[in-house]
Amino acid sequence: MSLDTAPSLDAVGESVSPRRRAMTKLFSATPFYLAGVLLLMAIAFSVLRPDAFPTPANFRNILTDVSVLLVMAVGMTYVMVAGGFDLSIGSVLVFSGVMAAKTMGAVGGEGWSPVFAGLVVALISGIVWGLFNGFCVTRLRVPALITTLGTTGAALGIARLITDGNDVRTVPLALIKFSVDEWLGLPALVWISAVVTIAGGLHLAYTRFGRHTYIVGSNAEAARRAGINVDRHLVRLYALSGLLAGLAGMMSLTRFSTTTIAGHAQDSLQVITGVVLGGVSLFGGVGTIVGTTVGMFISSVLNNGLIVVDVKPFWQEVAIGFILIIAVYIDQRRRNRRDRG
Amino acid sequence: MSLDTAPSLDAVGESVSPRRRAMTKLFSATPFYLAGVLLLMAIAFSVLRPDAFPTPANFRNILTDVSVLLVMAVGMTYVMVAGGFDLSIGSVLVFSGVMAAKTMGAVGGEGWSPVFAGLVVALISGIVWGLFNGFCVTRLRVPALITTLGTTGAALGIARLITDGNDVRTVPLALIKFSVDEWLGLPALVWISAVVTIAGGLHLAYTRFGRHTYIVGSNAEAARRAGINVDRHLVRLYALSGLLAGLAGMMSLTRFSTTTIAGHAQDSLQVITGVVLGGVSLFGGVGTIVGTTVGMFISSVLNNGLIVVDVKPFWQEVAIGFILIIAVYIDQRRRNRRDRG
Amino acid sequence: DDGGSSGSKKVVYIQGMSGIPFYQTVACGATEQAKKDGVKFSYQGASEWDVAKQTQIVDAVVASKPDAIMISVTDTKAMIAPLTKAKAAGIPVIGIDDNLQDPSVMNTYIQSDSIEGGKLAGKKMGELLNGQGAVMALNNEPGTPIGDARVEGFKQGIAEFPGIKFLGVQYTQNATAKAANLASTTATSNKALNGIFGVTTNNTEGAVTGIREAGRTGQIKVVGYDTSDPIVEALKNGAADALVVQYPFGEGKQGIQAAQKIWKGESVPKKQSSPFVVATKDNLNTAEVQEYIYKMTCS
Amino acid sequence: MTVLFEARGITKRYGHVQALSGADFSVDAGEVVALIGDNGAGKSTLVKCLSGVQAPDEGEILLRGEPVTMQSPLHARNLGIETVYQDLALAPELGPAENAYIGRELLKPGFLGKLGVLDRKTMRTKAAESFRSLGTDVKDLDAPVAALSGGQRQSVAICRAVMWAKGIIFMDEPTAALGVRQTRNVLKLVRRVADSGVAVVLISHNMTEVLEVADRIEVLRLGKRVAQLKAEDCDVEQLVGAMTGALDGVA
Amino acid sequence: MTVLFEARGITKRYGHVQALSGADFSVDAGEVVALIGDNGAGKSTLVKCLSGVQAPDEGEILLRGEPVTMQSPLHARNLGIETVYQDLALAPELGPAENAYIGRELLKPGFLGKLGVLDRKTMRTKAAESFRSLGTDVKDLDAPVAALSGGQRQSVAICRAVMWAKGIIFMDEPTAALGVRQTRNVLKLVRRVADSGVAVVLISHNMTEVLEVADRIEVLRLGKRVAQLKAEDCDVEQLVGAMTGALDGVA
Ligand SMILES: Nc1ncnc2c1ncn2[C@@H]1O[C@H](COP(=O)(O)OP(=O)(O)OP(=O)(O)O)[C@@H](O)[C@H]1O
Ligand SMILES: Nc1ncnc2c1ncn2[C@@H]1O[C@H](COP(=O)(O)OP(=O)(O)OP(=O)(O)O)[C@@H](O)[C@H]1O
Ligand SMILES: [Mg+2]
Ligand SMILES: [Mg+2]
Repeated sequence: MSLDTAPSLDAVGESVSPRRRAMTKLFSATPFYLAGVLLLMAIAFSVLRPDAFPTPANFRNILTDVSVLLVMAVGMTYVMVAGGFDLSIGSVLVFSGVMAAKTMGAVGGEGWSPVFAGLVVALISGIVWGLFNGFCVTRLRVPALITTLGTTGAALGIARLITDGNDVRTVPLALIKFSVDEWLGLPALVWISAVVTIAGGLHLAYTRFGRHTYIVGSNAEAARRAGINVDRHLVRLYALSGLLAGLAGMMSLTRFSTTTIAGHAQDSLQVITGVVLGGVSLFGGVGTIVGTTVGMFISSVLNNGLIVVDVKPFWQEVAIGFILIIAVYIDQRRRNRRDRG
Repeated sequence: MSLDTAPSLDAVGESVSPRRRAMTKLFSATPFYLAGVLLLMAIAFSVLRPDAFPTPANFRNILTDVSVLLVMAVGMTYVMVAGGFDLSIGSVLVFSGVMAAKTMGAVGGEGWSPVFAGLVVALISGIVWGLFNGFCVTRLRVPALITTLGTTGAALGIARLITDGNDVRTVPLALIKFSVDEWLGLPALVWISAVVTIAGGLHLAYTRFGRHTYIVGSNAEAARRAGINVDRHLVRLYALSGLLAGLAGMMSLTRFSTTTIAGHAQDSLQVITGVVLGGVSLFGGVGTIVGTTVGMFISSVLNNGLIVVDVKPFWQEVAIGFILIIAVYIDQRRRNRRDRG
Repeated sequence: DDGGSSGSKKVVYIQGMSGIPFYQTVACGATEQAKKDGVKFSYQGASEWDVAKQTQIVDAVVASKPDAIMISVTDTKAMIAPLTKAKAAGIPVIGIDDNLQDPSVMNTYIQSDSIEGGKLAGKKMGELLNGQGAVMALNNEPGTPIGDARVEGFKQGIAEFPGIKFLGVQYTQNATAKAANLASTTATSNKALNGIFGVTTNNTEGAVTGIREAGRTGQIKVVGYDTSDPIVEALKNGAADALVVQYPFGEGKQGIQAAQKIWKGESVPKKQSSPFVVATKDNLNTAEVQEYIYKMTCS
Repeated sequence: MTVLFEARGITKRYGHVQALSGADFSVDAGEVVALIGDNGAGKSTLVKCLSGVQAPDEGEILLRGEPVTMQSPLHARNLGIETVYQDLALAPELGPAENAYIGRELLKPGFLGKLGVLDRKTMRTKAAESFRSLGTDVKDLDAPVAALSGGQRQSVAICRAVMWAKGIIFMDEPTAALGVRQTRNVLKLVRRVADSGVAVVLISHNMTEVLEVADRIEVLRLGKRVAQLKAEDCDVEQLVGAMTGALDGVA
Repeated sequence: MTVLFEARGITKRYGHVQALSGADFSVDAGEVVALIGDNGAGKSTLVKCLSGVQAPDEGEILLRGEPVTMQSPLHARNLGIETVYQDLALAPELGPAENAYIGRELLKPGFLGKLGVLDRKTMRTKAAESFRSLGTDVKDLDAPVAALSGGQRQSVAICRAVMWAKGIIFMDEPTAALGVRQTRNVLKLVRRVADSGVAVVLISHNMTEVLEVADRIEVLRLGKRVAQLKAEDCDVEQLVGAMTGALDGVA
C-alpha cells in the first residue's frame, strides 16, 4: 500500500544531482584508484623498457596470461561477495580438464564433436563439485574453508586416480587449431574470458540474482527473513564457481594441449589475491567484477613487467610482495581521504 | 558506583547450578565432540593395524610431526580469534631459520653460545615480520590477506637472496645433540611445543590480554569504544604470531639441521586448516587453543594413520579431503542438536 | 647483425622453478662461461612448478628480445606453443634437461637423462642392500616429468635385484617435514623397510631426519638424487649412503657455448648429453666428484 | 466466527532458557492488537515464531481457522504476513532504497526484466517517497544504511514492511528509535493500515502509545499470555500491573 | 563561573552529508541535561564527537574551562566520560557479564592478578547484581549477548556505563528498548547519579520522560543547537515545536 505525504523539512536524498551522484560513485568505488595504480605500474615498466613492454605482442601476452584465471576470478567474486570462500577451483580446473581430455580420447576423432563432448563434460564436472561444495556449506554447515579445502584434495586425488598421475594429452586437432586461432588480433581464449567477465560484471551489478548475492553477503539472516532462500542461493553460487572452474579447465586444456595436473596448486590463492586486491572483502557484502578484473591485471602486469625489465627471480618475489601491499595502501588512503573530506 | 536493588522476579542467571553450567560449557565447546572424532579415528587405525599404529614409537612420530606446526597454530589462533589472518608464518619460519643459521655460522663454535645467539635472532626476525604485518594491517589498513600474502613473498624472497637459494647448515653440534635428546621418552621439541601450547591455552582463556583478543574479534568498534587500543592489540597479536613462527623456525632448524627453505609453502594452509577445524571462525570472536590442538592432531593422526594402514597416495588425498568435511560435520551436528534441544 | 662478435648478445635461462639447487647451479655454470666469453646472461624462474607460470615467463622473456633462450621445460608438450613463438621471433632455444615432444622447436638440448640417473640410483641401492630388502621412494608431486622419470629409472635399476621389493612412491609436495613424517612413519610401521630413494634434495633431507627420529639410522639406506650442502654433510657422517649427482654446472657452460655456436652459424648436435657420477662417503673427496658437487653461490 | 490469526500453546526453548511456555495469541482483520510485556517476556520470540523465522517447539498456529506450519519467512510472507523486526534485519552495506526492496526487487519492464535486470530508478523514487511520508529525512540515499541514524534505519524497516502489508503485520517496537513527529506518523499509519482491513500487531513499551492506538491489548509474562484487555477499559497502571504480575488475579 | 563541560561550534561532515554544522553544547556537574532533536538531527554524532569516538572536523571542547582534544575513547574515559551508545557497542559473542566489564576487566588479587589473570567470578557476581538492580532478568549469564532480548542488551550497556561514571555520562536513548519498570529504574538511577555530582546527558525521544527527569533541555536541529530550555518552564508542545522548527522565533 502507498503512504500519504506528510510535511517534510527537506527533499529526501534528492538534494544532490544525479550527475554528481554518479561521479561520486565512480570515484569512490575501489576500482578507480586501483586502476590508477595499474596505470602507474604500466607506465613505469614502459619507461624502463620502451622497446619491450608497451608492445602489442606483450599486451597480448598479458591478456593471454590473465584469461584463464580471470574466468575463475569471476566465479570467486560471486562466492566471496556472498561471504563464502572457494579454495577448490584449482583442483576443480584440473579435474574438469582430466575428465574432458578422457572424454575427448574416448569419443575419438580430430573434429569438433569430441571437443563439444569434452566441453560439456568439463562444465558438468565443475558444476558437480560446486554443488557438492554448496551442499556441504549449506546443509552440513561445514565452514567454507574446510569444505573447499577438503574438495581441493578430493578432486585432485580423484583426477590422479583416473590418470595414474600422468597428464592426459588426447586433444583433438580442432582444439589445437582453435588455441592458435586469433580473432581481431587476439587469441580466442582472451575473447572467451572477456565475454565471461563482461557478462558476469553486468549480471552481478544489474540483476536481481546479483543483488541477492550482495544481500546474502551483507546480512544472511536479513536475507532469509526477507524471503530469500539463502541456502539455495549459496548453492547456486558455488555451482557457478565450479562451472567457471570447469570452463577454465577446458580453456587450460585448449591452451596447453595437456592437462597440467601438477601445476595448479597456487591457482586458488592467485585468484583470491586478485579478487581481494580488487576490493572484495573476506567478510562479504562488497566488491565488483570490475574491481576483480583490475586486481587480476595488477598481478599479471606485475609478473610480466618484472620479467621484461629482467629483475632476478628472488628480487621479484620481494618486489611483488611489497608492491601488493603498497597498491592496496594507496587505494585505501585515497578512499579514506574522500570519506573524511 | 553501585546500584540499589529493585524488586526482581527471578534470581538473575543463578537459577542454574555452577556445576551444571560447567558441564554444559564443556560439552558445548567445540573440542569435546571433535576430540571424540579424533578418538574414533585413532581406534579405527588401531583396529586396522594393531601392531603398528598404537605403538609408543608411532605416537612419538605423531607428536614429533605435529610439534613445529602446533607452535605456529597457537599464534594463528590468537590472530584469528581477533578476526585477523596470517598467511606468512611459513615464510617467516624459513626466514627466521635462515637468519638463525647464518648467525650461528657467524658466531662459530659448536657449543651453546651460538645456539643461544641463533635463537635470539630467530625470535627477533619473527617479531619484526609480525610487527610489519601488524603495522600494515592497522596503520595502512591493508587487508590481512593481502598484507600477509605480501610478506609471504617478501620474507621468502629475502631469505633466498641471503642464501642464494641454497640451504644453510651451519648448525652447532650442541643443537644437533639437542635434537636427538629425549626427556621422559619424548624429543625435546615435543616438550617445547607442549609448553608453548599449554601456556598459550591458559593465557588466551584466563588473562585480560586473552579476553581483549576475543573482544577485538567479536566487535572491534565496541572494543575501541571501551578504551581498548585495538590497533596496538592487533599489532601485538601479529608480533606474537611472528614470534612463534620464529621459534618454529628455530625448532625446524633443530630438527633438520638445515634450513629447508623450499619446503614450507604449505605450512600456513596446514596450520589454518587445523585452527579452523578446531572451531576458530574466519570471522573472529570464537575459538580456543584446546580446539586448535585437537584440530592439528586430527590432521596429523590422519596423515600418519593412512600411511600406517598403507592407503595408496592418491587415495590418501581423497580420503583426507572427505574425512575433514565429515569430521566438522559430525561436530556441527552434535552442537546443533544441543542448541535445538 | 654481425655474427662474429657476441659481445652485446644476451642469453636468458628459464629455470623449471626458482630456488632449486640443480637449476641454480646451471645458472652458475652459465654465468661463469658467459663472463668468460663476454656474453650477457640472466635467469628467470617461477616460484612454483607450474606450466602456466612458465609460459608467462617465456612470453615475457620473448617480449624482452634476448638473443637466445636456455630453458628447463616444466612440460614437454605444453611448452611447445610458447617456445614456438620464440622460434618464430628468431630466438634460438636451447633445452636443458629435456627436449620437447615436437623436436623441431629446440635448436639443441643438453640432456642429463633422468631415467639413466634413476637407474644408477637403483643399482646403487641394490648394491648397498646386497640385493635383499624393501625400498620406497619419496617424490614431490605426481605428474612432474623429471621426478617420474627418475622413479621409473630407479625401478628399472632395482629390477636387476629380484630380492628387492619396491613398496611404491609417496608424495611430499616438496616439504621436508612431510618427507620426514613419511619416512619415520613408514620406518616404524614397516620393519621390513631398509631403503629410501629421495627423488629430490628436500626429500632426501627429510628422509635422513625421519629415519633418525625413528631410530633406524644405518639400518635404512638412503640414496639421493642431486645434492645440497646438508646432503653432502649427511653423506659424510653416514646418514645418507649414496647420491646420484648430475653435472648442472657443466650443462650451464655447455648451453652458453651452444648459443655462441648457433649465433655464428656453426652446427650443433641436436642432442648433447651430460654425465653423472655416483657419490659415496668413500669417493666424496676425489677431484672427480668434487667437480660435480653443485655450486650455488655463483662467483 | 473464526478470527483471522490465532496461535495456541506456543513453546520455545533455547538451550535451558524457556523463552515461551505455552503462549497464546490472536488477532483479527482490521484490528490493532498491542502485545506488551516486560523485557525478556518473550514478545520478540513469539513474533519470530509466528512469522516463520523460528520454528516453535510446540503449539499450533491457525490462519482463518486452518492450521498452518510456517516453514520459512518466505512461506509466512506468501501467507500475507509482514514483519518489522526489533533488530531491523537490514543489510548494512546496502543503501536505504535497496534495503526497502530486499527480496522484492522491482524488475525493468519488458525483455530486460525477463533477464532479471533491476529497475533501480523506480525503486529509488518510490523508497524516497515513502521515507518522506513517514517524515524521515534521509540525506544520502546512496550511503549504506550502516551510516544512517538509528531513527532513519528504523524508518527503512517500517517502510519495507508497510509497503507490502496484505494480511497481517507484526511490528516489534517500531517506534523505539523514532522522533516525536515520526512516531506520530507511524501511529497514524498503523491506524490507516488497520482500517484498510489488515491485522496489525504492535509491540511497544510506551503505554500511552499503546492505549492511544490499540483496540485490544494482550499481555505476555514469562512466556505466557496472562491477560487480554480492551484498550478502552484500562489505564497505564493496570497494564503495568498485568505485565509485572503485581495485579495478579485482578485483571 | 565555568561549566563542567562545554562544546562550541562542532562540525562534522560524512562525505557530502553535514551531520553537525556548528553545534554548541554544555552540561554542568550534578545536572541532568536532555539533548533532544528530530531523527538525523545529529545527536548521536555529537555524542560520538564528545566522547572521543569520532574526531570533529572543527570546534572546541572545554572541560572545566580548559580546551581538550579527545584523541580516543580511552582518552575521554580517562577524563571521566562514560557513554551508553545508541548502537550499544557490545561484543555479540561474549556473555553479559563479560560485556559489562569490557576494557575494565577485574583481575585476581595477588600474584595471579599480576600475571593478568581475570577474576571471572567476581565480575559475574557483580554484573548479576547490577542487572538485578535495574530490574532486568537475564536468565542465562553464560549465553552470548547476541541471544539476549533487546531490552536485556540495553540493560547490559547501561550497567556498564553507570558502574564507572565519574565525571560525565552520556546516554544515547538508553530507555528505547526498556520495559516500563526498567525505564522507571533507569530514570531513578539517572537522578541518583546526578545527585552524586555527575553530569548526565540524556538523549530521548520520549518527551514525558525528558520533562520528568531533566533539569535543562538542549534542542538540536539540522546539526545546530537551536534552543536551551529549563525543564520547569516548558511543556511537550513547546519541545516538539523547537525540534521541528514550527515554533521558530518563539522559544
Ligand atoms: N537466540 C536465543 N538464544 C538463547 N536465548 C534467547 C534467544 N533469543 C531470545 N532468548 C531469550 O529468550 C527470552 C525472551 O526473549 P525475547 O527477545 O522474546 O524478549 P522480549 O519480550 O522481546 O524482550 P524485549 O522487550 O527486551 O525486547 C530472553 O530471556 C532471551 O534471553
Ligand atoms: N558514519 C556515517 N557516515 C555517513 N553519514 C552519517 C554517518 N553517521 C551519521 N550520518 C548521518 O548524519 C546525520 C546525523 O546522524 P545522527 O546519528 O547523529 O542522528 P541522530 O540525531 O542521532 O538521529 P536519531 O534520533 O535517529 O538517532 C544523519 O543524516 C546520518 O545519516
Ligand atoms: Mg523484543
Ligand atoms: Mg541517534
